[in-house]
Amino acid sequence: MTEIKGWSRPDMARRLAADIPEGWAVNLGIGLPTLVANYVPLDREVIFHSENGVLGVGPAPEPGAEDPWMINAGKQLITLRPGASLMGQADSFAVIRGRHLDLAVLGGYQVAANGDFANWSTGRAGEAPAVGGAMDLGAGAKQVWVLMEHVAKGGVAKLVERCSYPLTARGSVTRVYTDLAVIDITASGFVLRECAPGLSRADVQAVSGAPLG
Amino acid sequence: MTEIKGWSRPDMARRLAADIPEGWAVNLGIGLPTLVANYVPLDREVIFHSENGVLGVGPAPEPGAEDPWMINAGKQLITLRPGASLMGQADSFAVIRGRHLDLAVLGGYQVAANGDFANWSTGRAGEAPAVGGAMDLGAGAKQVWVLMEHVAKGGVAKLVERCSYPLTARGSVTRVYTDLAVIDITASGFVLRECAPGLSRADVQAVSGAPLG
Amino acid sequence: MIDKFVPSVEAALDGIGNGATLMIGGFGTVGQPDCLVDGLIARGLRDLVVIANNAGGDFGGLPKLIEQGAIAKVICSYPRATGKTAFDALLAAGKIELEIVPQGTLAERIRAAGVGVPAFYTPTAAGTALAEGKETRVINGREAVLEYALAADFALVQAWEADRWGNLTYRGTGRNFNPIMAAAARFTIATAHHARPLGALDPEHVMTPGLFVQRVFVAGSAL
Amino acid sequence: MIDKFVPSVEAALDGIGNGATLMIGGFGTVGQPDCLVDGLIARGLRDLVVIANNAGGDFGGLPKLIEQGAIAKVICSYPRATGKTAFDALLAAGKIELEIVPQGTLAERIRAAGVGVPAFYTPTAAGTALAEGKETRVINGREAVLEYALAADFALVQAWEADRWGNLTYRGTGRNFNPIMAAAARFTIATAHHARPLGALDPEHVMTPGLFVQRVFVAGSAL
Repeated sequence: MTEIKGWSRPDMARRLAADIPEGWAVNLGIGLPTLVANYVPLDREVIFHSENGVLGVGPAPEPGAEDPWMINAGKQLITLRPGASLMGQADSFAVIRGRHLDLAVLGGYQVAANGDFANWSTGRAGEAPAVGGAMDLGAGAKQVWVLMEHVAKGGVAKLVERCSYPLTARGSVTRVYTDLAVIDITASGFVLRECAPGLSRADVQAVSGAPLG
Repeated sequence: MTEIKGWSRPDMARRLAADIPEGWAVNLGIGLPTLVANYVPLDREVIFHSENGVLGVGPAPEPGAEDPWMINAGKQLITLRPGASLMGQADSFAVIRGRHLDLAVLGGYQVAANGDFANWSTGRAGEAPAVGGAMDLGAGAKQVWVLMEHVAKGGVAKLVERCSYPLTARGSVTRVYTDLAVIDITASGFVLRECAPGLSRADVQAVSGAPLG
Repeated sequence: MIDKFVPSVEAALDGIGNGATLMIGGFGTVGQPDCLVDGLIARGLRDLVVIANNAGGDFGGLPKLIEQGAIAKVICSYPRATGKTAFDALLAAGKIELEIVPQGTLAERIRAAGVGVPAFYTPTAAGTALAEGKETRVINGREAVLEYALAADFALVQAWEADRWGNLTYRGTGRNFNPIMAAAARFTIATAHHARPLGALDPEHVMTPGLFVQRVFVAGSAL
Repeated sequence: MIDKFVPSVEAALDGIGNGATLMIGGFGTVGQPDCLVDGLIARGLRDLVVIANNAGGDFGGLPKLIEQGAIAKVICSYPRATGKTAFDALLAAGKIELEIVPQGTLAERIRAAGVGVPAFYTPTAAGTALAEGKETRVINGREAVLEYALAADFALVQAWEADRWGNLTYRGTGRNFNPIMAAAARFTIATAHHARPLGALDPEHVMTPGLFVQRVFVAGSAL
């Protein structure tokens, strides 16, 4: 298999960010999804939610202006933007579980053609499983977009017919953004919407574990 | 039957108020129970709860100092005492239903020897039933004391073996204060603790619908 | 730019049609969205289902809406009022349906809809007429009644302050049902006494995040 | 006079014994009752059940309590931490029990205990390994899992301000699990950064009413 090269991690986040309309309330998962906020300009008003109790997360604080009481779910220091509100855990998860979020952007180990996804446990023994808010976001957000590398280390496909890892939620994912492509999940399975520059449909299909319509 | 005369309504409220220890959180029902607050001195710190969202109800406002935004569950204007807090309905009923109230003082149509009580509906057709927070208080407060006239109009007993009116809650009432007596409810039924001045056990028993131990 | 302010009651209520299920905030005279209810009366609607704590009372526009025949069903905890009301007459004539719910169960069912809990158990009303026909289960030795989430097409709520994102604060005992109704309805319309610039409300003290609010009309009352 | 202030951590923790179920507030480094957890370590307890969002993390005293062997069982959503922790080793050796609960379900189960809801349904985790063996029911076409209220003997919470009635405020993202834990435990012990005279806290902005709090120790941190 020839090594194929697509979007960088910042480019992946930028590509996804471009699709978030003004006015949406969006939760960004820990890790790569958190980068998405960097590519949504402040004048496009998107309300970022952090499940530890923030609606309206702003940019990272300037050096010297950090407030140790203000962190996001990834334990990073944050600022609030004008219009922000703070709340406790029950209310913060009410936002998620009450279907008030327009979008959750989550990382993934596997995404299946039926919209199932797995991102919380490899199922390996001896490793403490850690779910955090992933299952709440998976079941609660109006839409779930997964942002992940297209292929796992060792060349194993992450877009699959059915997940083999323990599920996070069933049938929730509507779109996947990878380093190689943008793929919708429809009633008939994966549908390839866009390839990274220089890649063909065949290139992307070759490293996917299920047909791309 | 000779007319017997016991405590006045203010005296009933005063008698009950004497038994509320400092530090208790207490909900006073609409009507006669509301009078109880008048007989708890402010320096005995009792935290009065009103189910529309107040902990720490203070005395009625002085004329000219009324705040139309501050009412109790009986829709009367109130003040807050220092230490008070305001909350919405879900949180206010969390106080009740989560068993955080030491006491609810409620009016009653009937109280039964097994602690059942009825205070929300006469069951008569053509009258809209209105439960308000009575069932929540009946099921949720750590103790329920009923404050009511001993005998209904027409001489019908209100202390009964089993309630004939639709129940508010089962087995909740631990004490009854009437114009004639103070009566505990124990595992073996009503137990007379005190008679109004000038009345004998026989006087009170004669107008009760169940044995007073 | 997100801007949920609308210039009139008419614009605020746009889209509410016959047969809609509406939540109306307030307890007694406090925290009721009076101008919005008055606007509803002007729309001349039919077959509404109304979820509110009170129904028959002599405060606010709800009794007028009932009198008008706009309401097919009321879900409330306390429909009784001093004196005979239009509600009593319609109820006696079988022209309005009443679902009576204990106030705390009403609050918790409304909250449940807003937080994605489809059903829950409560000891309140167990063994009473209001639990008749309902599923029950003994949990930790105590009988509890299964109650379902109560959602609505629209919520009409009254706030003290609002900003253009729809963040709200309430005043005094005016909070009551308003925050849980705002979260429980698919479309929430708020009236507020004061408009504030974005960022003026303390993030610690926002009581309803704008996410739960779709439109805000600033009534500009004197209070 | 109601006065819930106590002069020391020792006095605050008095009565917590072996085998107690404890809730510990906090998310990440924020809103953790550090001085109370340190006090627990000094007590040298055994067989504790701890309910907290995190377990293995490298912040606060909880990992030290785990290392000490004081804890028989952890109920949490996120025990994983960077690097190998004492928790991982004890778990692998079968010396500590882990109940993993989705964070929102954890929050809602804790809230449920405080508000008198013995059990509720949630779509979260339906069809996943975390719902295995749990009762489910389809409500409005969606599978939901039955979850039970999660109570505790004691809650240790961290507040920003407190008065002698035990009324509390929180700061920033330090609110997190603290208010729901305060309500869910049979006995709640708070540490606060600032003592305020009774009446100094705005009744609109009290976040935990004193009713839910039994003792307050003012840590007097610099922050």
